[in-house]
Amino acid sequence: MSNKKTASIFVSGPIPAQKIADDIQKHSAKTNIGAHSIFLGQIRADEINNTKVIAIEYTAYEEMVMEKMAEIREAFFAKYALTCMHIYHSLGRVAVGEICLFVFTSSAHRRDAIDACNEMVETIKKELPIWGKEICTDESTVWKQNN
Amino acid sequence: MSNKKTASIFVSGPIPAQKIADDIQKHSAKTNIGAHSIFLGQIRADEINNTKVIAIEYTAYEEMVMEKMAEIREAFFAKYALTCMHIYHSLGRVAVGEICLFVFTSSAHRRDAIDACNEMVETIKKELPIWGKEICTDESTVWKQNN
Amino acid sequence: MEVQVIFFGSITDITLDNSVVIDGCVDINSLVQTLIERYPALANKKYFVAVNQKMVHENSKLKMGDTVALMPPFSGG
Amino acid sequence: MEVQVIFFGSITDITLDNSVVIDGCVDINSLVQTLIERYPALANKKYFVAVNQKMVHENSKLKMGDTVALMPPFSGG
Repeated sequence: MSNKKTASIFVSGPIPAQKIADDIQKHSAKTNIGAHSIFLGQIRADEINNTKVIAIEYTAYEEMVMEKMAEIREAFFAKYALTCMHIYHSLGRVAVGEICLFVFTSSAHRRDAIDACNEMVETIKKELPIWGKEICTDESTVWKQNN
Repeated sequence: MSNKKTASIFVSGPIPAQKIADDIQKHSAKTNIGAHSIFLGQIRADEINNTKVIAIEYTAYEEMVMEKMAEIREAFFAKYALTCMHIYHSLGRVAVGEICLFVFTSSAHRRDAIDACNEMVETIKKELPIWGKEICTDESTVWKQNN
Repeated sequence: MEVQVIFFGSITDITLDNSVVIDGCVDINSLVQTLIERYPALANKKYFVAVNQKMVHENSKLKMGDTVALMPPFSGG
Repeated sequence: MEVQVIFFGSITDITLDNSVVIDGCVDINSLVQTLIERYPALANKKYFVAVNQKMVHENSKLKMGDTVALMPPFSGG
Protein backbone atom coordinates (compact mmCIF):
# COMPACT_ATOMS: atom_id res chain seq x y z
CA MET A 1 0.00 0.00 0.00
CA SER A 2 3.01 2.30 0.44
CA ASN A 3 3.80 4.49 -2.51
CA LYS A 4 7.50 3.59 -2.35
CA LYS A 5 7.03 -0.15 -2.51
CA THR A 6 9.43 -1.79 -4.97
CA ALA A 7 8.31 -5.38 -4.59
CA SER A 8 8.31 -7.47 -7.75
CA ILE A 9 5.30 -7.13 -10.02
CA PHE A 10 5.75 -10.67 -11.32
CA VAL A 11 3.43 -13.59 -10.78
CA SER A 12 4.43 -17.05 -11.99
CA GLY A 13 1.86 -18.14 -14.59
CA PRO A 14 -1.67 -16.72 -14.91
CA ILE A 15 -3.16 -14.23 -12.44
CA PRO A 16 -6.13 -15.93 -10.72
CA ALA A 17 -9.50 -14.11 -10.69
CA GLN A 18 -9.57 -14.89 -6.98
CA LYS A 19 -6.49 -12.72 -6.41
CA ILE A 20 -8.37 -9.79 -7.97
CA ALA A 21 -11.33 -10.33 -5.62
CA ASP A 22 -9.02 -10.62 -2.61
CA ASP A 23 -7.20 -7.41 -3.53
CA ILE A 24 -10.49 -5.53 -3.93
CA GLN A 25 -11.75 -6.89 -0.61
CA LYS A 26 -8.60 -5.69 1.21
CA HIS A 27 -9.39 -2.11 0.20
CA SER A 28 -12.72 -1.99 2.03
CA ALA A 29 -10.79 -0.89 5.13
CA LYS A 30 -9.49 2.21 3.30
CA THR A 31 -12.50 4.44 3.76
CA ASN A 32 -10.97 7.41 1.95
CA ILE A 33 -11.27 5.50 -1.35
CA GLY A 34 -14.20 6.37 -3.60
CA ALA A 35 -13.10 4.82 -6.90
CA HIS A 36 -11.14 1.82 -8.17
CA SER A 37 -10.04 1.40 -11.75
CA ILE A 38 -8.87 -2.01 -12.97
CA PHE A 39 -7.35 -3.15 -16.24
CA LEU A 40 -6.92 -6.84 -17.05
CA GLY A 41 -5.04 -8.24 -20.01
CA GLN A 42 -6.34 -11.63 -21.18
CA ILE A 43 -4.63 -13.98 -23.67
CA ARG A 44 -6.49 -13.94 -26.98
CA ALA A 45 -6.75 -16.91 -29.39
CA ASP A 46 -5.39 -14.92 -32.35
CA GLU A 47 -5.00 -16.60 -35.71
CA ILE A 48 -1.48 -16.49 -37.15
CA ASN A 49 -0.78 -18.06 -40.58
CA ASN A 50 -3.51 -20.71 -40.38
CA THR A 51 -2.64 -21.66 -36.84
CA LYS A 52 -4.00 -20.40 -33.53
CA VAL A 53 -2.36 -18.94 -30.44
CA ILE A 54 -2.87 -21.26 -27.46
CA ALA A 55 -0.63 -19.50 -24.92
CA ILE A 56 1.91 -16.73 -24.44
CA GLU A 57 5.16 -17.33 -22.63
CA TYR A 58 6.52 -14.24 -20.90
CA THR A 59 10.11 -13.47 -20.01
CA ALA A 60 11.54 -10.28 -18.54
CA TYR A 61 14.68 -8.51 -17.46
CA GLU A 62 13.40 -8.69 -13.90
CA GLU A 63 15.96 -6.50 -12.10
CA MET A 64 15.51 -3.75 -14.67
CA VAL A 65 11.71 -3.98 -14.44
CA MET A 66 11.94 -3.50 -10.67
CA GLU A 67 14.18 -0.44 -10.98
CA LYS A 68 12.02 1.05 -13.72
CA MET A 69 8.80 0.36 -11.79
CA ALA A 70 10.15 2.15 -8.71
CA GLU A 71 10.71 5.27 -10.85
CA ILE A 72 7.34 4.92 -12.56
CA ARG A 73 5.49 4.51 -9.24
CA GLU A 74 7.10 7.65 -7.89
CA ALA A 75 6.14 9.62 -11.01
CA PHE A 76 2.54 8.36 -10.87
CA PHE A 77 2.08 9.21 -7.19
CA ALA A 78 3.44 12.69 -7.94
CA LYS A 79 1.10 13.16 -10.90
CA TYR A 80 -2.13 11.58 -9.59
CA ALA A 81 -3.86 11.77 -6.20
CA LEU A 82 -3.82 8.01 -5.68
CA THR A 83 -4.61 6.14 -2.51
CA CYS A 84 -2.85 3.07 -3.84
CA MET A 85 -1.67 1.35 -7.00
CA HIS A 86 -0.99 -2.36 -7.53
CA ILE A 87 0.48 -3.93 -10.65
CA TYR A 88 0.94 -7.61 -11.49
CA HIS A 89 2.33 -9.17 -14.66
CA SER A 90 2.71 -12.84 -15.46
CA LEU A 91 6.02 -14.58 -16.12
CA GLY A 92 6.14 -17.96 -17.84
CA ARG A 93 3.29 -19.58 -19.67
CA VAL A 94 -0.25 -18.15 -19.68
CA ALA A 95 -2.94 -19.98 -21.68
CA VAL A 96 -5.64 -18.45 -23.85
CA GLY A 97 -8.48 -17.04 -21.71
CA GLU A 98 -6.21 -16.50 -18.70
CA ILE A 99 -5.16 -13.16 -17.21
CA CYS A 100 -1.56 -11.93 -17.74
CA LEU A 101 -1.77 -8.30 -16.54
CA PHE A 102 -3.61 -6.72 -13.59
CA VAL A 103 -3.42 -2.97 -13.01
CA PHE A 104 -5.36 -1.66 -10.00
CA THR A 105 -5.51 2.01 -9.00
CA SER A 106 -7.61 3.65 -6.26
CA SER A 107 -8.39 7.25 -5.36
CA ALA A 108 -10.89 9.43 -3.52
CA HIS A 109 -12.41 10.76 -6.78
CA ARG A 110 -12.73 8.80 -9.99
CA ARG A 111 -10.57 10.85 -12.41
CA ASP A 112 -7.28 10.06 -10.67
CA ALA A 113 -7.84 6.30 -10.51
CA ILE A 114 -9.13 6.12 -14.10
CA ASP A 115 -6.46 8.31 -15.68
CA ALA A 116 -3.63 6.64 -13.76
CA CYS A 117 -4.85 3.17 -14.72
CA ASN A 118 -5.07 4.07 -18.40
CA GLU A 119 -1.63 5.69 -18.45
CA MET A 120 -0.10 2.78 -16.51
CA VAL A 121 -1.27 0.22 -19.09
CA GLU A 122 0.44 2.23 -21.86
CA THR A 123 3.56 2.71 -19.72
CA ILE A 124 3.87 -1.01 -18.98
CA LYS A 125 3.64 -1.90 -22.67
CA LYS A 126 6.09 0.78 -23.74
CA GLU A 127 8.66 0.98 -20.97
CA LEU A 128 9.03 -2.35 -19.19
CA PRO A 129 11.53 -4.90 -20.57
CA ILE A 130 9.09 -7.80 -20.86
CA TRP A 131 8.66 -10.07 -23.88
CA GLY A 132 5.84 -12.35 -24.92
CA LYS A 133 6.26 -15.35 -27.20
CA GLU A 134 3.04 -16.60 -28.76
CA ILE A 135 2.79 -20.38 -28.84
CA CYS A 136 0.52 -21.85 -31.51
CA THR A 137 -1.45 -25.08 -31.91
CA ASP A 138 1.15 -26.46 -34.36
CA GLU A 139 3.99 -25.79 -31.87
CA SER A 140 5.29 -22.86 -33.90
CA THR A 141 6.12 -19.68 -31.97
CA VAL A 142 5.95 -16.00 -32.84
CA TRP A 143 7.45 -13.17 -30.81
CA LYS A 144 4.61 -10.85 -29.85
CA GLN A 145 4.68 -7.24 -30.98
CA ASN A 146 3.01 -4.37 -29.15
CA ASN A 147 1.33 -1.51 -30.93
CA MET B 1 -23.56 -11.43 -22.76
CA SER B 2 -26.02 -10.39 -25.47
CA ASN B 3 -25.85 -6.78 -26.51
CA LYS B 4 -29.63 -6.40 -26.30
CA LYS B 5 -29.99 -7.62 -22.74
CA THR B 6 -32.29 -5.42 -20.68
CA ALA B 7 -32.06 -7.21 -17.36
CA SER B 8 -32.02 -5.03 -14.28
CA ILE B 9 -28.70 -3.52 -13.27
CA PHE B 10 -29.73 -3.42 -9.61
CA VAL B 11 -28.26 -5.41 -6.77
CA SER B 12 -29.80 -5.23 -3.33
CA GLY B 13 -27.18 -3.80 -0.95
CA PRO B 14 -23.40 -3.84 -1.59
CA ILE B 15 -21.80 -5.60 -4.56
CA PRO B 16 -19.60 -8.43 -3.18
CA ALA B 17 -15.96 -8.63 -4.33
CA GLN B 18 -16.66 -12.30 -4.97
CA LYS B 19 -19.20 -11.40 -7.66
CA ILE B 20 -16.48 -9.44 -9.47
CA ALA B 21 -14.14 -12.44 -9.38
CA ASP B 22 -16.90 -14.76 -10.60
CA ASP B 23 -17.76 -12.43 -13.48
CA ILE B 24 -14.11 -12.20 -14.53
CA GLN B 25 -13.73 -15.98 -14.33
CA LYS B 26 -16.77 -16.51 -16.59
CA HIS B 27 -15.02 -14.58 -19.37
CA SER B 28 -12.09 -16.98 -19.64
CA ALA B 29 -14.17 -19.02 -22.10
CA LYS B 30 -14.42 -16.03 -24.46
CA THR B 31 -11.09 -16.37 -26.20
CA ASN B 32 -11.61 -13.39 -28.50
CA ILE B 33 -11.23 -11.07 -25.47
CA GLY B 34 -7.86 -9.38 -24.96
CA ALA B 35 -8.75 -6.64 -22.49
CA HIS B 36 -11.13 -6.02 -19.58
CA SER B 37 -11.72 -2.63 -18.03
CA ILE B 38 -13.44 -2.38 -14.65
CA PHE B 39 -14.63 0.57 -12.63
CA LEU B 40 -15.77 0.20 -9.02
CA GLY B 41 -17.43 2.87 -6.93
CA GLN B 42 -16.77 2.51 -3.18
CA ILE B 43 -18.55 4.40 -0.38
CA ARG B 44 -16.23 7.02 1.10
CA ALA B 45 -16.28 8.18 4.75
CA ASP B 46 -16.64 11.85 3.82
CA GLU B 47 -16.88 14.46 6.56
CA ILE B 48 -20.01 16.63 6.45
CA ASN B 49 -20.49 19.41 9.04
CA ASN B 50 -18.49 17.71 11.82
CA THR B 51 -20.10 14.36 11.23
CA LYS B 52 -19.06 11.43 9.06
CA VAL B 53 -20.79 9.46 6.32
CA ILE B 54 -21.30 5.83 7.42
CA ALA B 55 -23.46 4.63 4.52
CA ILE B 56 -25.34 5.69 1.40
CA GLU B 57 -28.89 4.60 0.77
CA TYR B 58 -29.77 4.35 -2.91
CA THR B 59 -33.19 4.63 -4.50
CA ALA B 60 -34.06 4.68 -8.20
CA TYR B 61 -36.84 5.00 -10.70
CA GLU B 62 -36.22 1.39 -11.66
CA GLU B 63 -38.48 1.07 -14.72
CA MET B 64 -37.00 4.22 -16.21
CA VAL B 65 -33.44 3.05 -15.51
CA MET B 66 -34.14 -0.17 -17.38
CA GLU B 67 -35.55 1.63 -20.41
CA LYS B 68 -32.70 4.13 -20.43
CA MET B 69 -30.07 1.40 -20.02
CA ALA B 70 -31.45 -0.52 -23.02
CA GLU B 71 -30.94 2.60 -25.15
CA ILE B 72 -27.50 3.27 -23.69
CA ARG B 73 -26.35 -0.34 -24.25
CA GLU B 74 -27.40 -0.16 -27.88
CA ALA B 75 -25.53 3.13 -28.37
CA PHE B 76 -22.37 1.76 -26.70
CA PHE B 77 -22.32 -1.44 -28.78
CA ALA B 78 -22.72 0.71 -31.90
CA LYS B 79 -19.89 3.05 -30.86
CA TYR B 80 -17.35 0.59 -29.40
CA ALA B 81 -16.17 -2.85 -30.56
CA LEU B 82 -17.14 -4.56 -27.31
CA THR B 83 -17.31 -8.28 -26.67
CA CYS B 84 -19.49 -7.66 -23.63
CA MET B 85 -20.53 -5.08 -21.06
CA HIS B 86 -21.94 -5.68 -17.59
CA ILE B 87 -23.23 -3.01 -15.22
CA TYR B 88 -24.38 -3.35 -11.62
CA HIS B 89 -25.56 -0.64 -9.22
CA SER B 90 -26.65 -1.04 -5.61
CA LEU B 91 -30.11 -0.25 -4.30
CA GLY B 92 -30.73 0.22 -0.59
CA ARG B 93 -28.06 0.71 2.02
CA VAL B 94 -24.33 0.38 1.27
CA ALA B 95 -21.87 0.97 4.11
CA VAL B 96 -18.56 2.84 3.94
CA GLY B 97 -15.85 0.70 2.29
CA GLU B 98 -18.39 -1.35 0.31
CA ILE B 99 -18.87 -1.36 -3.46
CA CYS B 100 -21.97 0.37 -4.93
CA LEU B 101 -21.13 0.42 -8.66
CA PHE B 102 -19.46 -2.16 -10.93
CA VAL B 103 -18.88 -1.41 -14.62
CA PHE B 104 -17.18 -4.18 -16.62
CA THR B 105 -16.36 -3.91 -20.33
CA SER B 106 -14.41 -6.35 -22.52
CA SER B 107 -12.98 -6.15 -26.02
CA ALA B 108 -10.37 -7.68 -28.30
CA HIS B 109 -8.09 -4.62 -28.08
CA ARG B 110 -7.73 -2.39 -25.06
CA ARG B 111 -8.95 0.99 -26.37
CA ASP B 112 -12.57 -0.11 -26.80
CA ALA B 113 -12.92 -1.63 -23.33
CA ILE B 114 -11.15 1.30 -21.63
CA ASP B 115 -12.97 4.09 -23.48
CA ALA B 116 -16.37 2.43 -23.11
CA CYS B 117 -15.84 1.86 -19.37
CA ASN B 118 -14.85 5.49 -18.81
CA GLU B 119 -17.77 6.85 -20.80
CA MET B 120 -20.21 4.47 -19.10
CA VAL B 121 -19.26 5.72 -15.62
CA GLU B 122 -20.02 9.30 -16.69
CA THR B 123 -23.24 8.22 -18.41
CA ILE B 124 -24.50 6.39 -15.32
CA LYS B 125 -23.90 9.41 -13.11
CA LYS B 126 -25.47 11.85 -15.55
CA GLU B 127 -28.33 9.97 -17.16
CA LEU B 128 -29.72 7.33 -14.83
CA PRO B 129 -32.49 8.33 -12.37
CA ILE B 130 -30.76 7.06 -9.23
CA TRP B 131 -30.38 8.97 -5.96
CA GLY B 132 -28.03 8.52 -3.03
CA LYS B 133 -28.77 9.68 0.49
CA GLU B 134 -25.71 9.93 2.71
CA ILE B 135 -26.32 8.70 6.24
CA CYS B 136 -24.04 10.14 8.94
CA THR B 137 -22.83 8.97 12.36
CA ASP B 138 -25.24 11.36 14.12
CA GLU B 139 -28.20 9.95 12.13
CA SER B 140 -28.47 13.09 10.01
CA THR B 141 -28.85 12.58 6.26
CA VAL B 142 -27.68 14.56 3.24
CA TRP B 143 -28.81 13.98 -0.36
CA LYS B 144 -25.72 13.22 -2.39
CA GLN B 145 -24.78 15.48 -5.29
CA ASN B 146 -22.82 14.36 -8.32
CA ASN B 147 -20.29 16.55 -10.06
CA MET C 1 -58.93 12.71 -15.65
CA GLU C 2 -56.51 11.15 -13.21
CA VAL C 3 -52.72 10.88 -13.49
CA GLN C 4 -50.30 9.31 -11.05
CA VAL C 5 -47.47 11.51 -9.84
CA ILE C 6 -44.37 9.85 -8.36
CA PHE C 7 -41.62 11.55 -6.35
CA PHE C 8 -37.96 10.69 -5.94
CA GLY C 9 -34.92 11.66 -3.89
CA SER C 10 -35.04 14.97 -2.04
CA ILE C 11 -38.50 15.73 -3.49
CA THR C 12 -39.92 13.16 -1.05
CA ASP C 13 -38.61 15.30 1.83
CA ILE C 14 -41.19 17.86 0.71
CA THR C 15 -44.09 15.63 -0.31
CA LEU C 16 -43.54 13.04 2.46
CA ASP C 17 -45.18 10.62 0.02
CA ASN C 18 -43.77 8.59 -2.85
CA SER C 19 -46.81 9.12 -5.03
CA VAL C 20 -50.17 10.88 -5.30
CA VAL C 21 -53.08 10.69 -7.73
CA ILE C 22 -54.04 14.08 -9.15
CA ASP C 23 -57.29 14.70 -10.98
CA GLY C 24 -58.26 17.34 -13.54
CA CYS C 25 -54.92 18.57 -14.93
CA VAL C 26 -54.81 18.69 -18.73
CA ASP C 27 -51.09 19.37 -19.10
CA ILE C 28 -47.81 19.43 -17.18
CA ASN C 29 -47.95 23.14 -16.43
CA SER C 30 -51.33 22.86 -14.73
CA LEU C 31 -50.22 19.72 -12.89
CA VAL C 32 -47.12 21.51 -11.56
CA GLN C 33 -49.32 24.43 -10.46
CA THR C 34 -51.60 22.05 -8.57
CA LEU C 35 -48.64 20.33 -6.94
CA ILE C 36 -47.14 23.65 -5.80
CA GLU C 37 -50.46 24.58 -4.19
CA ARG C 38 -50.36 21.34 -2.28
CA TYR C 39 -46.58 21.38 -1.55
CA PRO C 40 -45.46 25.04 -1.57
CA ALA C 41 -41.75 24.17 -1.06
CA LEU C 42 -41.74 22.55 -4.52
CA ALA C 43 -41.75 26.04 -6.04
CA ASN C 44 -38.07 26.47 -5.14
CA LYS C 45 -36.94 22.97 -6.09
CA LYS C 46 -34.99 22.00 -9.15
CA TYR C 47 -36.25 18.82 -10.80
CA PHE C 48 -36.75 17.03 -14.10
CA VAL C 49 -40.14 15.78 -15.26
CA ALA C 50 -40.69 12.42 -16.98
CA VAL C 51 -44.00 11.25 -18.42
CA ASN C 52 -44.30 7.48 -18.70
CA GLN C 53 -40.53 7.14 -18.19
CA LYS C 54 -39.57 9.63 -20.90
CA MET C 55 -38.00 12.95 -20.00
CA VAL C 56 -40.08 15.97 -21.11
CA HIS C 57 -38.51 19.40 -21.34
CA GLU C 58 -41.54 21.47 -22.39
CA ASN C 59 -45.18 21.66 -21.45
CA SER C 60 -47.19 18.80 -22.96
CA LYS C 61 -50.71 17.38 -22.74
CA LEU C 62 -51.50 14.67 -20.22
CA LYS C 63 -53.90 11.81 -20.74
CA MET C 64 -55.79 9.53 -18.39
CA GLY C 65 -53.49 7.04 -16.64
CA ASP C 66 -50.20 8.81 -17.38
CA THR C 67 -47.41 8.48 -14.82
CA VAL C 68 -45.56 11.72 -14.17
CA ALA C 69 -42.27 11.59 -12.26
CA LEU C 70 -40.65 14.52 -10.44
CA MET C 71 -36.93 13.80 -10.22
CA PRO C 72 -34.25 15.96 -8.58
CA PRO C 73 -30.73 15.90 -10.12
CA PHE C 74 -29.42 12.35 -10.30
CA SER C 75 -26.75 11.16 -7.89
CA GLY C 76 -26.11 7.52 -8.69
CA GLY C 77 -22.68 5.95 -8.81
CA MET D 1 38.43 -6.40 -19.09
CA GLU D 2 35.37 -8.62 -18.95
CA VAL D 3 31.73 -7.61 -19.23
CA GLN D 4 28.68 -9.80 -19.06
CA VAL D 5 26.26 -9.55 -22.00
CA ILE D 6 22.70 -10.76 -21.53
CA PHE D 7 20.14 -11.40 -24.28
CA PHE D 8 16.35 -11.24 -24.26
CA GLY D 9 13.33 -12.11 -26.37
CA SER D 10 13.94 -12.72 -30.07
CA ILE D 11 17.66 -11.94 -29.67
CA THR D 12 18.05 -15.33 -28.00
CA ASP D 13 16.83 -16.97 -31.23
CA ILE D 14 20.09 -15.69 -32.74
CA THR D 15 22.50 -16.14 -29.84
CA LEU D 16 20.95 -19.41 -28.58
CA ASP D 17 22.35 -18.36 -25.21
CA ASN D 18 20.96 -16.09 -22.52
CA SER D 19 24.35 -14.59 -21.71
CA VAL D 20 28.02 -14.52 -22.67
CA VAL D 21 31.13 -13.02 -21.13
CA ILE D 22 33.07 -10.82 -23.53
CA ASP D 23 36.60 -9.65 -22.90
CA GLY D 24 38.52 -6.66 -24.20
CA CYS D 25 35.83 -4.20 -25.36
CA VAL D 26 36.35 -0.67 -24.09
CA ASP D 27 32.98 0.73 -25.17
CA ILE D 28 29.55 -0.26 -26.47
CA ASN D 29 30.43 0.25 -30.13
CA SER D 30 33.35 -2.15 -29.94
CA LEU D 31 31.27 -4.64 -27.94
CA VAL D 32 28.51 -4.57 -30.56
CA GLN D 33 31.14 -5.12 -33.27
CA THR D 34 32.49 -8.15 -31.42
CA LEU D 35 28.98 -9.54 -30.95
CA ILE D 36 28.14 -9.15 -34.64
CA GLU D 37 31.29 -11.06 -35.56
CA ARG D 38 30.16 -13.86 -33.30
CA TYR D 39 26.43 -13.68 -34.23
CA PRO D 40 26.21 -12.19 -37.76
CA ALA D 41 22.36 -12.11 -37.75
CA LEU D 42 22.52 -9.47 -35.00
CA ALA D 43 23.57 -6.91 -37.62
CA ASN D 44 20.00 -6.76 -38.96
CA LYS D 45 18.25 -6.80 -35.58
CA LYS D 46 16.61 -3.88 -33.88
CA TYR D 47 17.34 -3.72 -30.14
CA PHE D 48 17.92 -1.40 -27.21
CA VAL D 49 21.05 -1.50 -25.08
CA ALA D 50 21.07 -1.18 -21.28
CA VAL D 51 24.22 -0.99 -19.15
CA ASN D 52 23.66 -2.05 -15.55
CA GLN D 53 19.89 -1.80 -16.05
CA LYS D 54 19.96 1.74 -17.46
CA MET D 55 19.09 2.38 -21.08
CA VAL D 56 21.93 3.94 -23.09
CA HIS D 57 21.26 5.63 -26.40
CA GLU D 58 24.82 6.60 -27.41
CA ASN D 59 28.20 4.98 -27.35
CA SER D 60 29.70 4.97 -23.85
CA LYS D 61 32.71 3.49 -22.07
CA LEU D 62 32.46 0.11 -20.40
CA LYS D 63 34.18 -0.92 -17.21
CA MET D 64 35.11 -4.27 -15.70
CA GLY D 65 32.05 -6.16 -14.43
CA ASP D 66 29.44 -4.15 -16.30
CA THR D 67 26.29 -5.98 -17.38
CA VAL D 68 25.17 -5.08 -20.89
CA ALA D 69 21.67 -6.13 -22.00
CA LEU D 70 20.51 -6.45 -25.63
CA MET D 71 16.75 -6.04 -25.66
CA PRO D 72 14.43 -6.23 -28.68
CA PRO D 73 11.27 -4.04 -28.62
CA PHE D 74 9.20 -4.76 -25.51
CA SER D 75 5.98 -6.74 -25.76
CA GLY D 76 4.65 -7.07 -22.23
CA GLY D 77 1.01 -6.71 -21.27
